[in-house]
Amino acid sequence: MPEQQAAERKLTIAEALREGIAEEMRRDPNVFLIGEDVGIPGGFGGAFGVYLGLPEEFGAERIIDTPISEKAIAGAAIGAALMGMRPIADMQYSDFLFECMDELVNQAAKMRYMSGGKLKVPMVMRAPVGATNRGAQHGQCPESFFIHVPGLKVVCVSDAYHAKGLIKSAVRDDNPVLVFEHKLLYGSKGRAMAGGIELTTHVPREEYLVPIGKAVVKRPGSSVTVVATHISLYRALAAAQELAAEGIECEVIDPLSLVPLDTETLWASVRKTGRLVIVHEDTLTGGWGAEVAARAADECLFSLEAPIKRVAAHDVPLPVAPIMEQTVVPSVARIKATIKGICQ
Amino acid sequence: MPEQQAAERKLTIAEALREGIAEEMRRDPNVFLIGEDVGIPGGFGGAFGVYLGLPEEFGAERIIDTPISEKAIAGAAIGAALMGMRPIADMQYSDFLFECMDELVNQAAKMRYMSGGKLKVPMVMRAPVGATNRGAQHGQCPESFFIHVPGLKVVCVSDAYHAKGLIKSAVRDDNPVLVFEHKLLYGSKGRAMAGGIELTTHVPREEYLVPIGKAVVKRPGSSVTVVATHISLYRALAAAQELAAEGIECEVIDPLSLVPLDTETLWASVRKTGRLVIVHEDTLTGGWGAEVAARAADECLFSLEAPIKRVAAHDVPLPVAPIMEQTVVPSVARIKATIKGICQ
Amino acid sequence: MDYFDRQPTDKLLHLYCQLLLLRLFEERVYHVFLQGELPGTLHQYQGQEAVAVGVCDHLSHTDWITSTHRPHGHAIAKGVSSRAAMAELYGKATGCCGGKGGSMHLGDPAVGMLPAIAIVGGGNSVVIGLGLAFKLRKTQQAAVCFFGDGATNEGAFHESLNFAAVQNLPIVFVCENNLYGASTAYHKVSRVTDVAERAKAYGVPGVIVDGMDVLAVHQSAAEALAQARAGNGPILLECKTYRFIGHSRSDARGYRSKEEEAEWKARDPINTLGGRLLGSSRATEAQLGAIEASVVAELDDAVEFSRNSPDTTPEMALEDAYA
Amino acid sequence: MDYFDRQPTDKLLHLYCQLLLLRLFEERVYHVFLQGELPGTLHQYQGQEAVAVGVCDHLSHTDWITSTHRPHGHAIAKGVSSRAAMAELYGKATGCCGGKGGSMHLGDPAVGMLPAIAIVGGGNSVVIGLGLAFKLRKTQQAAVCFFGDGATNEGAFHESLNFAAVQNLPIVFVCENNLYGASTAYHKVSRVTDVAERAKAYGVPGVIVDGMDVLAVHQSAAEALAQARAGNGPILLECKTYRFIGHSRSDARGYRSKEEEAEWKARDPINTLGGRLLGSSRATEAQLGAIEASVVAELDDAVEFSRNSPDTTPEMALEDAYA
Ligand SMILES: Cc1ncc(C[n+]2csc(CCOP(=O)(O)OP(=O)(O)O)c2C)c(N)n1
Ligand SMILES: Cc1ncc(C[n+]2csc(CCOP(=O)(O)OP(=O)(O)O)c2C)c(N)n1
Ligand SMILES: [Mg+2]
Ligand SMILES: [Mg+2]
Repeated sequence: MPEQQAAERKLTIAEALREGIAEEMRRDPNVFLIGEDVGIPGGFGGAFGVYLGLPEEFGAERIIDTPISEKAIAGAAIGAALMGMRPIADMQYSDFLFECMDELVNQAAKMRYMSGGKLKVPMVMRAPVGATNRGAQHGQCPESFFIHVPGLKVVCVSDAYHAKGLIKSAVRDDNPVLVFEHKLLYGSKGRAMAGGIELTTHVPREEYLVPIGKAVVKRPGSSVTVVATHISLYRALAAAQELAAEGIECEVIDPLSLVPLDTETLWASVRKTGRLVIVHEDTLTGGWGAEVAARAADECLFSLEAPIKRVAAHDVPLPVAPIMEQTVVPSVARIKATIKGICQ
Repeated sequence: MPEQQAAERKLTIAEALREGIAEEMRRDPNVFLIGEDVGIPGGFGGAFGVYLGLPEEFGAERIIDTPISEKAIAGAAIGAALMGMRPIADMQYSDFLFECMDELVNQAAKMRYMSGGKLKVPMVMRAPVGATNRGAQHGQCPESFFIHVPGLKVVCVSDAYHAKGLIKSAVRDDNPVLVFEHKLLYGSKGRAMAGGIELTTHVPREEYLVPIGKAVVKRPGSSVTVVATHISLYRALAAAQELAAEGIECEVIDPLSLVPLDTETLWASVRKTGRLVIVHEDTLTGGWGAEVAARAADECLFSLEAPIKRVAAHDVPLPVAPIMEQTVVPSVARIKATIKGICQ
Repeated sequence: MDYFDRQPTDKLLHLYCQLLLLRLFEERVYHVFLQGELPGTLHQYQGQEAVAVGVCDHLSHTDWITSTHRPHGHAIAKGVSSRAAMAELYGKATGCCGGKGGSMHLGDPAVGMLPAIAIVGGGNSVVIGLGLAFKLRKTQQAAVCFFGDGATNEGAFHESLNFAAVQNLPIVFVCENNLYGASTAYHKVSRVTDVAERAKAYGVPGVIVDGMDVLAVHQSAAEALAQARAGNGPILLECKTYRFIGHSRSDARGYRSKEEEAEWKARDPINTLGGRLLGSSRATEAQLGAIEASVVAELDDAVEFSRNSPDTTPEMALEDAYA
Repeated sequence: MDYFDRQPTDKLLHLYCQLLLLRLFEERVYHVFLQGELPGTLHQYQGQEAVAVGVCDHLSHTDWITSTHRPHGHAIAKGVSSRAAMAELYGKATGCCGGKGGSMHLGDPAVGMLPAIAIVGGGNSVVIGLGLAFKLRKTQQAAVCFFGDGATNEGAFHESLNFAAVQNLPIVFVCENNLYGASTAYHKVSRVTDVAERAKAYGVPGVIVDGMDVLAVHQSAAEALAQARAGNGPILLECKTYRFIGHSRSDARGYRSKEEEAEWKARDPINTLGGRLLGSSRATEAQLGAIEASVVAELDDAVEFSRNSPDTTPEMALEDAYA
């Protein structure tokens, strides 16, 4: 009805992130942005336009454009965080995180521990993921590498409401937090490329935070628990929709954060459904789905009535040709078939 | 008896690797060594002396000393391999692999695929792992990061016989192979530091290869399957020894290679024992044990009579103080307690 | 008698033809991209043709090059057929990378070009291995690393040039300084204006070249390659150039002025060479027109070939991760 | 009147005392290490004391330094107490890092020193963030990055110095060129002999300093820090120095000649300053002897303190991964 319509305030993930970052920068002078092409006048506002408008408000001092030097970007963020600043570092594509892996794994994640707890590293690293026909070096979902690094937190955002609440929580977190966002969900590319997914959600005007470490049940169901992130979440929901017609009720959960992982919410669902499927666009072997499956096989093995299934990108680099790319990443059809396979 | 004694030829892992590398360098002029401090006259023969004597035989042209430039070391190996050479690259400590992560993940692993199968990258990267009271940046076991990289093979050596056969197979493999070796098992530091493990095994004079992708059963047993690598393998064997006295028969398996993983051997054992414990010194969350557990929970769930357990380094960076370090890495006691926990 | 005058006419016409081929290839690609025939995105080469053409004219198929996210020009100049290159952009199985590489990974081992590396600085890391292999095998092969001004701020640029220097590798590092890395002007990310200045830090010669003049590039590249092949180690050529188009297909270029663009476009390498050919009566309008016609025909054929080429199959996607 | 003459006597005696403290600390550490009292390994500082002492004398606890795998000297010079440093080497809970860092990660935020970073070049990456924070907050703080000649071949050296330059950060990059990176002589891994030469690539001043003369270091550091604090951006100080001992505790030093070692030992920074103090009658044998006695007493106390300190507990190992 019209009233509700009026109350509704639909934003894309890009807009929600921008708003969340702006709010935190207004709130805390220690927050600043640093990365490549983030603030250049007449430029892009970051590789996906998330920062458009921010330089005008905050100036070049707090929106820092860097050389193409990922080690320097990470090092600058780590060092500034150690001094009590709250940097938000930007990687244009998450594929480039490998260029500052030492800084993230050996420095950011370990500095506090090596100091005997005397220091902290309150930094955020934003990194876009996802296959968009750009090939092997511009489409990876490398979040699983980082769940293997004690000292780091790993967040995956999949809609505008949670994106804003999570980026704000990440900025306020006293640990290094990597925030992974899927390129097809920003909303900048439009629904078509995202396969018709509705890319905006209601974002309240009022300030709010979304806690890091709490999962959300996106669709309740009794037959099988499906854990998915990013665009795979929407494909899982689409599969769930179709399967409902066949009498299979999927409980679809968005973990929102991989480290820490909300096993309480996950296992409650698995104990109810007796079945678990994990879906991610990151590759299969050694992907975060393995960790979820391993913990389920330890912590709720006897609730399982079927093998734990993982639907992930196949273990190959990403090809450019759409036909091949669609084969590699999890599709609605593959998710659906896998779920049916364990629900007969 | 004396004859057998005579036939016996005990080598340490360091000696076995040296012999295997020397044999391959004699056999194939395309094989060369590259790394930091590997061939300097009067130097160390590599961080752990593995190359001592090789420069005298092969000369500075084939034992290439580099600047402290891990990206250059990896890049040089990748490029040379693309031209048909068979480089053996050396990382002094596996902790430094993060300095050439882009070259390994985005170049070495993907170059063949990006070329549509026209190229191959036959290179070896040797990397010592393991906690030895050197702290957070000189004791990691990062092998799990690399099982998550399609295009790479990952080998873990735990005794001289397999070390020699595997390094030779790695050199002849047409793919990039990472070979992880545990510092306490080289034999150079002596048994004491390795906790009294016998560090030499018989290595035949005759040429032989050990296939990459085939696991070995180190101790047969019927109660529980224990999969372990490196020094954790020996700790698992010690635990098995003690548990035998209590009537628990552990089948201890050394996978030897993590990619490819010999699930045939593993599942045959799990189907027999109904129980699975994975032990590694790499940290728990996102470690390779998760992948083994996840695949077991998919491929032989209904054979499992107990939760799948992982005994791994706790999810913290490595501390220097021995008391703390021993707490973090898997101990015989922790392995034993975990196994007992699921065998009652 | 200057370098132009010393060149035989057929050489000059060949260079002109190559420049035109690179330019019209990119224009055709952009055209079909806008028609929605190509997947992904594009980083194009218009304006920088003199660099790829001037350098690659000295290379045989046994010499190797590495390229970047902006590889179309390098690929064509190195000898990748316009059919194989175009089909790759179409994501067809007949493409030079079987549809797996696409625009950012264009390349073909058959002509001595690695799949282009789209990680800025990535080619700098890998190229030293090519040079090392040539050195160890004592061949006369040389390797050329093409990279941009932006890449000079990556650690890979530093480690690679230093390694090549201490190992005396037969590598020519060709920096295409087009003034910008994406939207970022080089002067904002480096206190030194000339990339060539940085070569001194490695005891390597750094040469500044007019990257809009194919003959200037041709001459400098000849000398640099001779040095490299002679075993004197690497050389850094800094080619001052400019991309006439946006960084990638969606770039409004608000970070640079129309005046600046006009100045550089006035130095279009194709017009420059064409003008000299006509001015010196080395060629007639008719000859140049005939060259253009042949190039257009080649591109018509390349597009037709690509459109009619078989698509890739799902099975193909799962091949080639391992040898 | 030269720099030595211009210094008040108490300043000179303080520097002498510091040099001696660093030297005797390392000798004591080596002694107890050989007795099996310390876990892990050691990378020691004997011979290079003039660098840490000459630089750190200008720094307050609000100025920050980053260090390397060879941090003992930097830590003591920056003001980490010999008790806290020694206890850390013993792996005791009372150590400056609670027993978690150990020799390669010695440091203490309380005195403005990050845990040392044992990844070669790692400090170079992180230090720019310290300088950036100081710049953004408009304080007068400065950051100093200590690193070795070997680190100058890491990508981090390049990205960091360039970033600091374009951002005008208040950082002094102090390269301790002790001729070797582990067993590798610098001339084998760089065509340029002086690291300072590399500063030019970033438009940064590169200054060569006699790293065996604490007053030479003291003077150059004063000027460099003044420049940095004044907002003129980073400076690279190359201190030519030498480690009198092996790279790590198990190094027979077969890669360098006894003659070379003798030459450098003849330039021992402690003897040099001691000699000038006596020669200029600024101090008597008795005074210097008293200083040595006080240092020895401090170290006796540090060892006693460490031996008697409580061990760490298993529980502690699981703390501090996250805030
Ligand atoms: C390691 C890395 N960082 C960032 C990017 C994103 N990116 C792609 S091209 C580009 C600009 C490159 O500038 P330059 O090297 O001058 O080449 P040009 O585009 O001008 O040809 C950037 C930042 C990347 N591909 N790789
Ligand atoms: C990234 C990295 N590569 C290699 C090493 C192993 N390593 C430790 S110290 C050292 C030599 C360092 O030489 P230099 O920078 O000159 O410092 P110095 O030891 O002379 O003080 C090496 C190679 C390391 N710790 N980190
Ligand atoms: Mg450029
Ligand atoms: Mg040194």
